[in-house]
Order: sequence, then C-alpha cells, then structure tokens
Amino acid sequence: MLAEQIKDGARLALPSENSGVPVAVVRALIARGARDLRLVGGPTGGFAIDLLVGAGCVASVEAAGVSLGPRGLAPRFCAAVEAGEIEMIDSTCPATHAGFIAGEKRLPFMAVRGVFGCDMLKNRSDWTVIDNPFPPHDPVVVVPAILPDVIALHAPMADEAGNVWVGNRRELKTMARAAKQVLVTVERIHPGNLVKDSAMAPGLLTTPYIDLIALAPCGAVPTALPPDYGPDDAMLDSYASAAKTREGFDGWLADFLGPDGAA
Amino acid sequence: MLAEQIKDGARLALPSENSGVPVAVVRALIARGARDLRLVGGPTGGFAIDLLVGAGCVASVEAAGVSLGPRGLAPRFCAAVEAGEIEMIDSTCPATHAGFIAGEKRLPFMAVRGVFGCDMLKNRSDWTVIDNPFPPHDPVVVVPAILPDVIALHAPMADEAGNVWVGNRRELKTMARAAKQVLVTVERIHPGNLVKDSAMAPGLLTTPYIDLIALAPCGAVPTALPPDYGPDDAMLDSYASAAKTREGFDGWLADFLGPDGAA
Amino acid sequence: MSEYTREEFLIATMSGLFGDGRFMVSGVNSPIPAAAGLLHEHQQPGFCVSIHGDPDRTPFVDGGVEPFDMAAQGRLDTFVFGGVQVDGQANINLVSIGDPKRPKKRFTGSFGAAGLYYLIPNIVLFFPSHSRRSLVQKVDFRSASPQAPEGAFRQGGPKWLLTDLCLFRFDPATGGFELASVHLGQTVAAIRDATGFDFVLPKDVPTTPEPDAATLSRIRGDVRDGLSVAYAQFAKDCIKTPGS
Amino acid sequence: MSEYTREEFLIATMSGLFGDGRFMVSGVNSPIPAAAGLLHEHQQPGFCVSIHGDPDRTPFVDGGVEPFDMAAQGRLDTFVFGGVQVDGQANINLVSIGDPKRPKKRFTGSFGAAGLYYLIPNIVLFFPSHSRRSLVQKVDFRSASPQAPEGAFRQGGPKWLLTDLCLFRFDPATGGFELASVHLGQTVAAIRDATGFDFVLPKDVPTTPEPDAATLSRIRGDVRDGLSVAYAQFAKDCIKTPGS
Repeated sequence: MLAEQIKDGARLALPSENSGVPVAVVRALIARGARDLRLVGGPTGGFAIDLLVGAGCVASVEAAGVSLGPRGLAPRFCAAVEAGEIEMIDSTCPATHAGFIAGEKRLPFMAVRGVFGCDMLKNRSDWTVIDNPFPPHDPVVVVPAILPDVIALHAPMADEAGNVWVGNRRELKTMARAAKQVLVTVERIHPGNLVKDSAMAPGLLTTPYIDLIALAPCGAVPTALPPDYGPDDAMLDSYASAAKTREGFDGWLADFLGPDGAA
Repeated sequence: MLAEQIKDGARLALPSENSGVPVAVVRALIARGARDLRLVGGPTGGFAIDLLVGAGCVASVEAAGVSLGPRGLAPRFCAAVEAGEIEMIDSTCPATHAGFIAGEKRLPFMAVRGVFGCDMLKNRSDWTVIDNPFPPHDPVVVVPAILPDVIALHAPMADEAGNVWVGNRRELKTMARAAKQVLVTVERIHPGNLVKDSAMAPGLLTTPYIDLIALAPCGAVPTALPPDYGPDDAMLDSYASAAKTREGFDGWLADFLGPDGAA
Repeated sequence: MSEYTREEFLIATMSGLFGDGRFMVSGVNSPIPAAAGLLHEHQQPGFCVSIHGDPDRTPFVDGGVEPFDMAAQGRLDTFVFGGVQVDGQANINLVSIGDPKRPKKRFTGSFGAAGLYYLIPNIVLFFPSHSRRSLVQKVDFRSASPQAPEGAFRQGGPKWLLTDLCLFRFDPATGGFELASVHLGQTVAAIRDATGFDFVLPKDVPTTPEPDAATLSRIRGDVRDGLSVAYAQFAKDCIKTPGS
Repeated sequence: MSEYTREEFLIATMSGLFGDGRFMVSGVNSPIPAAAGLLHEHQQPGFCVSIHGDPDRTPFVDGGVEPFDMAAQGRLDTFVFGGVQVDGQANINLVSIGDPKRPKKRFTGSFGAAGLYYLIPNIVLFFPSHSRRSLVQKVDFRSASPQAPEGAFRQGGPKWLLTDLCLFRFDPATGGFELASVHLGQTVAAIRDATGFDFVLPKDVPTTPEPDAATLSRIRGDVRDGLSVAYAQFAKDCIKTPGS
C-alpha cells in the first residue's frame, strides 16, 4: 500500500544500512515494477539500493557510498554503473548531511567543511565554492538543499497518536522533514502517546511530519534494526553470493518476492 | 567549584528559561563577585540573566529576548539597558539557533530565512546579506557561528560514565558542542551507562562534550526543570515583585545568597 | 442580545481570522490567542493549536529550534504577534522606546518575529490597547519587518491587525493597512484619532460581527476548560462561566 | 626473535602512528585499524577508539552526522583511510577505475573522506597491497584531496601512508611523500619498483621496527579479545593465540 505512493520517477530518499531500511516497501516497489526511481542515500546505501538497481527500478543513485558493508561491494549497483545503466551522482557524507539539514530548514544552501580538491566538487554542477562572507573570507564549499519527493523508512514502533520512534537515528528526522512525503513502516504499535514519555520523546519523529504509517513486522530484514534485531547474516550472505551474477540475482529475487511477486 | 571555571569577561551561554538554567552556578558566580560576563541566551533568557545583571556581573547580553515569562519584563535587565550599564546585542531566535548550529559544526556561517528589514540586521555588524549562490540567487541573511567560551547548564541526571541526559532540549546539545568549555550540574547520578539504553540515548549529551559535572539537587530552582519539577511560583513571584526596585532586588539577593553569600 | 466580556469578544473575533490553516503555535503570555486557537479548533476541522505552558499541547520533541524549522517547512500556518508598537508598514517593535542604544524604556526583545515574519502565511498582529502610543507613524525599533530586498524568499507575512477598537487588513501590494471593520460602539473618526499611522478607508466599513450565542457558549465551555491548563487565572477572570 | 603474522606486524606498526590524540573512529571493514586503535589504548593513556560494529565502542547518540560534527569540533584526532588508489599527492580514490562516467570497475564511493581530509589531524592512509596498481601516478578519481584553494580552512590532513612494504610520511609543505622506513626484508629498490609515484628518498632509510614481545603479547591478549566483538573471524584467523 505504501509503495503505491511512490511514483515512477520519484526522488526517493532511503536510510543508510542498518538505520531503518524499509525493505518491505522496497520489496513491494519491485513487485509492482517501479521504474526510474532517483534514489538518495542517507548518506550511504547498501542492500536495498543494490536490490532496486538489480531489479531495474532505478534511474540514478545519489550517495556517498553504496556497499554491502562487511560483505564488500554492492554487485548489482557496481555492474549497473559499469554498464552505464544508471546515473551515479557521487557525494560525500558531510555534504549529504548538510543538504538534508538545509532541506529540513528550507534553506537554499549550507556550507560544509573541507571537500576541496575532490572530483565530486569538480563534477557536480550543483556544488560550488563561495567566499565566507565574514573574516577571514576563506573559500567554503556550499551545497544546495536536498528536498526528496518522498522518504520511506522502517522503525521499531509507532504509537497510537501516530508518532514514530526512530531512536538515535537523528538523520532520519532530518531527512523526513526535508521530504515532501514521509512513508513509515513499523514493527509494532505502542499504546498511548509517546510525546508524553519524556524518555522516549527525544527519539520521536512526530505525527505532523508523517503521511502514512503501516505495520510491517520484520520490515527491515535482512538489514539490522537496532535495538530490535541484528542483520540476518545467512540471508545477506546468500544475497551477496547470488547477486555476483545477473542470473544469480534474478533467482534470488524471485525467491525473495515469492509466488505473488511476479504479478 | 564549577563557577570558578567561569572567568571574568567570559562569553557565557545560558539555556532559555525552564530548559536547564544553572541557577546554582549563577548563585555561585554572584557569590564570588564575577564581573564583565558576556551572556548569550539560548536563544532567550529570564530569571538567571536578570539576576546576574542585577548583581553587576554582566558586561553584555546577546539574546532574542529577556523576560520573566508570565511575570512580565525582566526588571533589572531592563533597568540596566535603560541606564546604559550593559550592552544589549539584540538577536532573533532563529538567527541565534543558526549561529549555535554553525558553531556546533565549526562552520563559519549559516543562512537563516527571513530576518530582512529588521533593526537587528541593520545594527549588527556581524550579520549580513549575501546572494544565494544557487538559482534563483535570492538575497539571504547569514549569521556567523556562535562559539561561547563556556556554557553552564543544569540537567535531570548524569550517569556514572559521565553522560548527561538533557531530554528533548536539543538546543542544549548544540550549544554545548559549540562551546569551548561545558559545565553541567545535575539533580542526581544514574547508575551505569545510559548510552547503552536505547530509550535514553537520544536525549544524552555524551561525555566527550563535557568538561565538568557536579551534583546540585534543585539546581535549577526556581526555574522549572521538566520533567523533574515545575517552576517555584512563590519564589518567582517574590523575585518579580522585589526586583522592580534596586533596593528590593538587593534585599532579595541577600536572602538568596544567604549568610555565606557575602564572602 | 447576549452579553460578553471584552476578552470573549476578542477571542471570537481573532478566531475568525485564523482561516483554513492546520497548525498554530501560541507563545508565552498569550491567553487570548490561545483561546482563539482553541475556539478555532471547533470551527475548522483539522486545525490544531499548540499552547505554551500546556504540556498536552506542546508537541515539540526537538527543543527550541523545532517550531522555527516547522515554520520554514510550511507546517506552521498561524501565529499571533503582539508588541509595544506597530506602524503603518506593519513593522512591529518588541524592543524599546526611544533610542535603542539608550532607551527610555526597554522591553523583552524580538524573539522569533524577524524570521517568522517571512514564513508563516497567516500572521495576526494583536494590539489590544489601541492608541497613538502603540499604533505609531514609525516604530522606534523594527523587531520584524515585511520590507525585504527584491526577490527575497517569502511564504508568509502579516495579514491582520486586531485591536480593541477595530480590525485592519494588511495589503502586501501597497505595504499598508486598510480598515476592515470597526468594533461595536466605535467610529471611523475615533479610530483615526487613536491611530498614529495613515490607513486606507474603504467606502463602507462594516461593524465587526458580535459573537453569537453558540460561539459564546463554546468559549465558556470547551475553550475555557482547555485554556485553564495554561491560563487558569485568565480563564477565571475573563471568561464567563457556562450558562451565565 | 619472535614470530608474528603479517597482520600483527601491521597492527603494531600502525598503532605507532596514532600519536597523542584522544579519539579515533575506525570505520566499516577495518579490522587492522580497529586492532591498532585497541593496542594504542594501552600505549597512550586517554586514547580511545570507536569501532564500527562494536556496540560498546559506538558512543554516538545523534545518528550519522555526529562523527562529522565531532571531527569539525576537533574531537576526532585519528582516522585510517583505505581505498583503491592513492597517488603521490595523497589524493585517494574509493570510487572507480577508468572513466568515472563509464568505469571499467566501480567501487563503493567516497564516504566521508572528502570532508574529513580537512578536519582530522592524524590521518593514516592504509594500502596493504602495495603495487603500481594501487600506488599510482594519478588517481582515476579523487575521492579526497588535500589540494585546496589558498586560505582554505584546514585543521588536519593525511600524515602517513602505510603499506605492506613500507611507511611513507606525507609532507604538507611539498605536497608529496617521503619514504620513512622499509619493512623487514624489503629494499628501497623493490619499493621504488612497486610504486607508481615519485617520492623523496632520505639518505638513510631505517627499517620499520618489529613488534617486541610485550606488544605481541598485548595484541594476542586484550586486543584480540576486544577485536573479537566486531571482527571475530579476523581475530581468529590473523592474530595468534596468547602464548603461541
């Protein structure tokens, strides 16, 4: 249901690995044959981006890095870049964070320290260097706000009032507030209103920022969802191994989608 | 002990009313006869700033507002500005927040929406307008980083590992990370390490950011310290009433400092 | 004709200015705006007011910066600003009277007004003591001003100026006020006399509608109850008891 | 003469480069830097290493942005970067081989290197497979570069380049590397042969010290234990058991 909200061609922000990756939504996007998605990693990506790229859903990826973490390179992502099948927009973590923070505040731009001399700065027409308007008037890299069409994320819980607890994944709040639409799946619904719980409140993305919430137990599997569960190592191992080839990936994906996935 | 760390002339950041105001430290500063403090409200101020100004500890106040909240104007602050005894550097909340965020990130400047046409922009030589480097190249107000010498704040608890729980007062984390020195008083010490408590972690200012922690039960009284206690209305009423005159303030302060306060 | 207090009238009138927005924040020391927000919740489905001092109506979890970010995001539709002075260009002064460097009288400071003036679509200026001391030719200090350089980003601004005598509408095209209605018992001449700035006077100036019985009953019921959390004394002193 | 593994040698040698900083973060897939950090905790009182994958050594509570802010604040003293290529100007490449638009081989991406290259005072570049394929004349893509316009803010940068053959010192004044020491069994000629860029060769090039018995015992004891939380397989495969 949530996946239907994400239109073909949408600029879709996704959390970094093990930070609330909405695998259930990604699976549904693939099942419905989504196309031309423009992914933005927050600021990096892994399993979900590789899966979406391998399934042919993606037009471009903007990220500071895409990998399977301890399992090495993201094979479908790398193959697609090498084949020229997707556009890769390389970033660096602090620049992506700055872009989302500018987005959260609807500022047109934000400065970021360093980043000089690298090829991202050279290649990206949307990054530039300005002079610090204050002494010592040093050159400073500035990046524009990132304002995704939509973000999908998975979280341990929502409460009955529609607040979502994202814990210490502060960048998810920033990304959600920068996005035009916010879709959330959760492991469970917590009774009551967590805004009134002073311990839980600081980890909430509150209801004004959220468009839709759906229950999706194990919705981040095989990625980890701290503090609820760790990574599903067997499933990730099988993916990393299978996805090394096109055929291996296709077989793994068919299993992942199940009999109704072909629809 | 903490108050001795705050040198005469220091640029001292203080939390907004009912957000962790370090009244115990303020009391000690007055007792030791601190002078020429340059206060920065985070972004506003109340009882503590009025008290420090009335006691003659203050050279300047930078704030978006100073008041006793429901009790109206801050009488000693207003009298000192009217008499030309302190320098008032007027700000506006989002500009102060932007300055502290720039400070936290050690960025030289940060943009802020709006703020055009006001006299703060006209009067403050440290604020300026630049053109957005990106289309539509609209004019944007930018403010410099705020990097206080020291911040003092009061919090409900620290844990044994030296982490301080500030709950939803997120700006206290930002201000502390912007400051060169961070002094914290707390109501109590919590056993263990709260970083490992996923519910409490998002509300922590962790130990790398903190220089000194001291126990000071009721350390924010008479201001409120949610969720621990509300304001001491009787004490604040008596202050608001007494502080209307110099003599009334002096008497109230003598009571507040107690017999050892004259030392 | 039902009787009502001055505050009940202002609550009802202000509430009518809140339009079809969804979210309003009422700041410190703002019982009338808070009450008007509560009343508007009944009049406008989906509208919600956050009240400073009422923990159940303080939905912020990220400290003082969150409301400002919300405003920038277009999630904060309505706000009421007061002040010491307002002038005919909708500049407001919350800082001081006289030379700001050495003022005759110092007040609180500008708070968030200078930023929010560009971000909140429906800003109501509220000056409940209409006189030439508060509605002036030129404010002594501009805490917030709608006057920006050409091309400046703007998604909001002042829209109304409500006083105890009348209601002005701000016209962003001319940058000035137009008299929208006069409260019962007031005259255009009296208002001109009490106002330090020039304003546009339409041919016909209606009288501000009085609150009807249903509205008064709502104010004295749910609104009074809700307001009592943060403003118990005000609710007791300024709003009549139900049925009275 | 004690025997030791290649990894134990690199752990000991890298640890000696960590200096007097207080805080190091080791990233994903970095068992040798993590182990070197753990070893350095014993050698340098007050030093502390955060290890990706070890919850007890992950002190961050504000998500992914916190380490970058810490670096900007000067609270992050030491970091180890690897990559696909490094050149003689200390540009590193974590992105691709060939034309980046249509690369022969794509890798992960630059992660935080481009920013951290200006913020962390003690950056060690670690290329454990020293060859002309990894130590190149000019990287195919600059993920991070110390080359900034004049006057640019800089509180850190690359300091060392450690490989399995030798150790280079980066000289910010010349913007190039100098051979600091060669590992046991290597020769300057062999290193020159395996290196795609020119470097400064001092008159006397010492041999990189071998780890002493106490260091090896420490690596095989506390370090191995601590490392096993995040890197159990590596600890088992590459570090000998205590007393062996």
